[in-house]
Amino acid sequence: MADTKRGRELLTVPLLRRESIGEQYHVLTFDVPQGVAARAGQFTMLRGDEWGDAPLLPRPMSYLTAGTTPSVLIKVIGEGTARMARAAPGEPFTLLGPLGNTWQLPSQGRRPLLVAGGVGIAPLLFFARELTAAGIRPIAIYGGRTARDVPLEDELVEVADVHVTTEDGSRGRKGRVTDVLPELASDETEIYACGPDRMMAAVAEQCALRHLRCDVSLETPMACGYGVCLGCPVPLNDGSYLYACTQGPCVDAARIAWGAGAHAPARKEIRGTP
Amino acid sequence: MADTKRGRELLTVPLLRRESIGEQYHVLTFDVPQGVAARAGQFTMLRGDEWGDAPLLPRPMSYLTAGTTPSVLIKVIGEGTARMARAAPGEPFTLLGPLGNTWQLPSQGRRPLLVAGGVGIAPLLFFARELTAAGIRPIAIYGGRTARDVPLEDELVEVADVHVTTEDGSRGRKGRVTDVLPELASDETEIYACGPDRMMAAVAEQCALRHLRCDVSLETPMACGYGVCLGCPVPLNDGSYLYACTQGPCVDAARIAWGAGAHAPARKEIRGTP
Amino acid sequence: MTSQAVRIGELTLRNPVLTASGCFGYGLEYDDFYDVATLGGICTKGLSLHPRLGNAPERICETAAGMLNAIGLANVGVEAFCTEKLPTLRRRGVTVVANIFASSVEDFVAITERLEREEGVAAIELNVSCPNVKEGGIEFGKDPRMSARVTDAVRKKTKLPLWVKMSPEAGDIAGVAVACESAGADALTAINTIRGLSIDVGKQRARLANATGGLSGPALRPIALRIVWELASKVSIPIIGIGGVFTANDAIEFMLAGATAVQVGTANFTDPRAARTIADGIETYCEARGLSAMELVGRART
Amino acid sequence: MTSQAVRIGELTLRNPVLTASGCFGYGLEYDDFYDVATLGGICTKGLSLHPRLGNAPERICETAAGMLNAIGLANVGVEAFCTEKLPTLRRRGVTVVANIFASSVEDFVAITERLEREEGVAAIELNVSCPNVKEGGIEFGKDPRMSARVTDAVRKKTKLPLWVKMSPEAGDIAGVAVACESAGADALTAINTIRGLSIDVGKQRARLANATGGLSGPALRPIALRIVWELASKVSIPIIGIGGVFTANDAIEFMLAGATAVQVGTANFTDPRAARTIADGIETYCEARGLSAMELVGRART
Ligand SMILES: Cc1cc2nc3c(=O)[nH]c(=O)nc-3n(C[C@H](O)[C@H](O)[C@H](O)COP(=O)(O)OP(=O)(O)OC[C@H]3O[C@@H](n4cnc5c(N)ncnc54)[C@H](O)[C@@H]3O)c2cc1C
Ligand SMILES: Cc1cc2nc3c(=O)[nH]c(=O)nc-3n(C[C@H](O)[C@H](O)[C@H](O)COP(=O)(O)OP(=O)(O)OC[C@H]3O[C@@H](n4cnc5c(N)ncnc54)[C@H](O)[C@@H]3O)c2cc1C
Ligand SMILES: Cc1cc2nc3c(=O)[nH]c(=O)nc-3n(C[C@H](O)[C@H](O)[C@H](O)COP(=O)(O)O)c2cc1C
Ligand SMILES: Cc1cc2nc3c(=O)[nH]c(=O)nc-3n(C[C@H](O)[C@H](O)[C@H](O)COP(=O)(O)O)c2cc1C
Ligand code: FES
Ligand code: FES
Repeated sequence: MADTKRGRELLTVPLLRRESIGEQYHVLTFDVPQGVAARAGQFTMLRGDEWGDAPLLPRPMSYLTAGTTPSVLIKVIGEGTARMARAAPGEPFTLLGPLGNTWQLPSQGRRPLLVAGGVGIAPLLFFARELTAAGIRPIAIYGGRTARDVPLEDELVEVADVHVTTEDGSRGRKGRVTDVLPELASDETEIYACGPDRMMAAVAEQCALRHLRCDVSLETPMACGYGVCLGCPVPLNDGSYLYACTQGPCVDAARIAWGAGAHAPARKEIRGTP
Repeated sequence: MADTKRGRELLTVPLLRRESIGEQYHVLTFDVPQGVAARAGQFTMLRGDEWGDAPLLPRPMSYLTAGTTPSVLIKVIGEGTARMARAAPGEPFTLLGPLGNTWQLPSQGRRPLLVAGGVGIAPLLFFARELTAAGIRPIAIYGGRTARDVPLEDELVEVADVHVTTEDGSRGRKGRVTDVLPELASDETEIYACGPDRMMAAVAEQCALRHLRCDVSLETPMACGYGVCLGCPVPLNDGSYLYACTQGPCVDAARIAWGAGAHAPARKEIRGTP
Repeated sequence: MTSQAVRIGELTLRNPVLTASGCFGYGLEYDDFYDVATLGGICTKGLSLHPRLGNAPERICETAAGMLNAIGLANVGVEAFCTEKLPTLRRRGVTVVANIFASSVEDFVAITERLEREEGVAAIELNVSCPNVKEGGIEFGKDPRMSARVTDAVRKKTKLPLWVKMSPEAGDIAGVAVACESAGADALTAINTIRGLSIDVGKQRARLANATGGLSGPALRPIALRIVWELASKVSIPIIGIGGVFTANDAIEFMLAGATAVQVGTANFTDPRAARTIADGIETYCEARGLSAMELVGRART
Repeated sequence: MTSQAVRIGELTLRNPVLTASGCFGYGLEYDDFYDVATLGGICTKGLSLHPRLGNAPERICETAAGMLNAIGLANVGVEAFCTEKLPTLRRRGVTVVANIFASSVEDFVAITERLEREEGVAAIELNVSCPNVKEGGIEFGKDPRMSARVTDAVRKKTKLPLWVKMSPEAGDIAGVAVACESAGADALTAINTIRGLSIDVGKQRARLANATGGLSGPALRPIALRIVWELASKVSIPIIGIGGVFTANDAIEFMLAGATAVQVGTANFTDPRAARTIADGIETYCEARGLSAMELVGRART
């Protein structure tokens, strides 16, 4: 996938606004006069300048929009995202980016079919906007546990033909994205998925069976986000690893050893201080 | 000095308001419906609930006022006070207090002479208000480096006959509190001092020479503030220590071994983990 | 209602939460906060044969997610503890673990004999992180042989449960642990502080009068957890985890790693109620999973 | 304009700031941020005789003011480093310190011999925090004898400045340091990470696939400072301080404690420009006091 390492910048900028979507989801928009040349699929390492010594590491977040008011959609998980969810306009953040690769454009004549789970919508909504602008309106399956877990659905509808699923049926069709996928996936489509690992694995499996190309955007823990810590390996079928921050996060699902992921039985190599 | 250990409480309450007095000084007022029964000289261990793992320890702060809207006056020194200086109304803080002893009332017929340096004004302004309420209007010498370093002077003037000194002469008389003290100190006065260690030592020395009683409020690093860590020793003339958090912070200056204070040549006792 | 009681050898504790030595005074400062008798137990400030004044200030300073202390083992001495502190604790039904230290085997024994004469001491915890003056100041706790000798000597003098507190600075902690186990220790507490240093770049000198001091707090937790994890596979006696336990989840981490109980130290400084809150949190965690406290022990090891 | 140059034995560095091994890749990822040649130097990711894939995920997790890593020493191998990475670094005039590790003395020597054939290696840093497979897996760095043997063997094969990286887990770090000094080390770097553990209480298992991992970051700083402080009185060769250096003041603390230079590791993850910013900050501090960088060394000790 197009490697766009060039032009990474480290910017300390004020939070412009924070829009809450329920308690768990927030859109953070930053003020970057010179602009950020990010494209769909890429991410930023985001950290609050007022965090002090803890939380220590920046948090990887996909760009929801780029330009002079880049934004991210965050879901509250732990301490880092909790602080983002409390941030007030004017609070300084440092953004390192754009990092990682971008979604690869669909092959000639293939229609993109986006499959998003919860906060996985961020890089796919950005992608849908790029595609629509390029005259390719994608199909999208957007799933969550409840109606509360499908933020930005309205924005997605503007740029894609959307099918929503919720596990409790409180919104859209009752069920999972993988219940709808078979009806929409065809040889005329190429699949792009982002969401919980289990969802992406299931989508990848369905696509493999039907020999459909499927790209996924991976979430692995990251310390640096730009290729120096080697903390973000993704096990591949050939027994090697790719590094999600520089060789991803967008990866052809067929290359990934889905089982071997997080907590495969550790290969204990030389122990002691790595 | 009156020990008022009883009735210490651990309260988690929202910041009601923060008034900035220049960049360095801020008055933080909290909302405590049930009230805090603190008296002048006592302090609270104050910590922001949103601080996380760092800064770790609560910060000792003298009460400026008590009751249902207790307040403190903070001077920005490092990370902890910097966070207090950024705090927004509604932000939760935990206050442990009231801690420590109170100023001892002057002996019959003696007029209290308060000597404050910079942020040392807090426990003394509180005391001046108590005294005036009790019909004893104190004299006060209030010094700072510049006009910016004598916050709350106006409030002090309401409850004391105030003599201001600044080292650069930008406010009141040019010089130090100890330049004025000799003119005001007499056998009819009892001295109460709070400010930088060096100032208190100088005041204590002047008082000792004239055999005047002088109480000081000490600033020592504290971990617990309530007597269990033994981190706050004050070297006394008899070679022993008193613990500032429980046996202080208000102490008869004559008992203190001023030289031996912070960083007296360490008595290396059993080394290793203390 | 799952059981929160845990067994440390012969001794059964109400729940797995104790307070750590030096971070809880003598357990008498908490009337305003909660009933200390509801804890699994408390470890006293380290007791020596004779009272000690401790080091000159500064004795403490803060570091990243931690603090350094060089208190210098200030304490009232074992005699004053027995006559002035213990009676109250006994009356209140507090489970008291007497933490003791000395710089000679003889003194360890002498302190033990004094405690033996008292009712209401639930266990003795040996702080062996002190240099042995007789042997040129080599730290007892860094050397398996010397740790075993202290343990053995004290063991011979008391039937009380005997806990030995591990120094994380030993090169061969497992060796020390095994040596103490064979010498008759009923449990190991891990860990004591690791010595650190902090310098004031303005004043260009060490912040502490003693220069170095023991590091405690959350910063220490991962190291303490790793040591508990390693010791749990080396000894069969119970391990009590210490090091940066600030929340119930921190305590649960230690238990899942192999600790039968935990001690709460520095957290008492940021919140006098910490130990009580942590005990409640562990119970809630157990309730939600239908597990007893004992069933948490070592659960992450398999 | 006070001088920022520092001397590490024969080697003179532009300024006292290097980047730490494993936290800076091979120094080729920074074009977007600054000119790496302006640093005192860079330490490469640990190089082994043959390429290594490293451990399975998760390899990293965050802890209080720190992080754990069990990368498993993934690296391209010394051959690929010499042919694919070093030429670019050489062309750019970067001061390159090759950090190497092995599990046998023979391999340490073989890697050294390969590096000897190249131009543009300023020094070799021995990471002895690995078990010696030949001797039943006892860590080289924990044992004075074995550390000395590796140092001596490598010393005989190269005229390049030789740095030995101290393991904080050695029981007798001073002993290891002195042994390495007499075996011909030109400098000591202190410290490597201390192994820690973190457990996910939801999943009830260790966060890292390898269970334990090395603790780095601000949490480690006080311990690293204390070790530098202690070693400075034990050896006469220069010491390079490492451990939680995030700001210029952190670096200055190490120098005041006795370090002649510092290495910046984890800080590169929160800020790719960290090392550059720290170097500037030290200069500002020196300017304000009219001191050269060398004059900071050990200044807090007197
Ligand atoms: C390329 C990429 C893009 C991402 N895009 C988004 C996004 O657009 N919106 C969003 O809400 N989240 C996104 N995530 C996940 C997000 O990074 C984590 O939810 C976040 O780091 C959690 O931090 P925390 O402190 O709240 O949680 P904690 O659990 O307290 O974090 C502890 C440590 O684990 C790491 N961590 C925890 N969960 C994850 C995770 N799922 N992925 C990676 N690291 C994790 C944290 O970074 C931190 O270092 C993305 C992750 C990656 C790798
Ligand atoms: C009884 C008492 C009453 C006090 N009352 C006030 C007050 O009313 N207003 C006010 O502004 N300050 C007061 N102080 C001083 C105040 O506690 C410190 O300025 C504050 O702790 C600095 O914290 P920091 O994180 O900003 O500084 P840092 O230097 O980052 O703090 C690092 C560590 O050192 C400790 N420390 C640093 N300076 C002092 C100091 N002067 N005294 C005690 N501990 C210190 C901190 O508590 C912290 O643990 C009082 C201190 C004591 C002991
Ligand atoms: C101020 C202070 C004093 C201490 N005094 C003792 C002591 O007297 N005896 C002892 O065995 N441990 C002592 N310790 C170590 C603690 O008991 C505990 O092992 C260590 O602090 C780690 O736990 P924590 O991170 O929860 O504080 C002390 C710790 C602190 C912070
Ligand atoms: C992700 C990571 C990888 C590391 N890899 C190595 C290595 O290959 N060789 C080595 O000697 N040290 C390695 N280290 C240790 C660092 O060089 C340094 O000694 C340690 O992290 C402490 O410094 P810091 O707190 O500034 O990170 C690594 C550290 C980290 C965080
Ligand atoms: S996150 Fe550091 S290499 Fe990928
Ligand atoms: S601050 Fe803990 S005893 Fe005084």
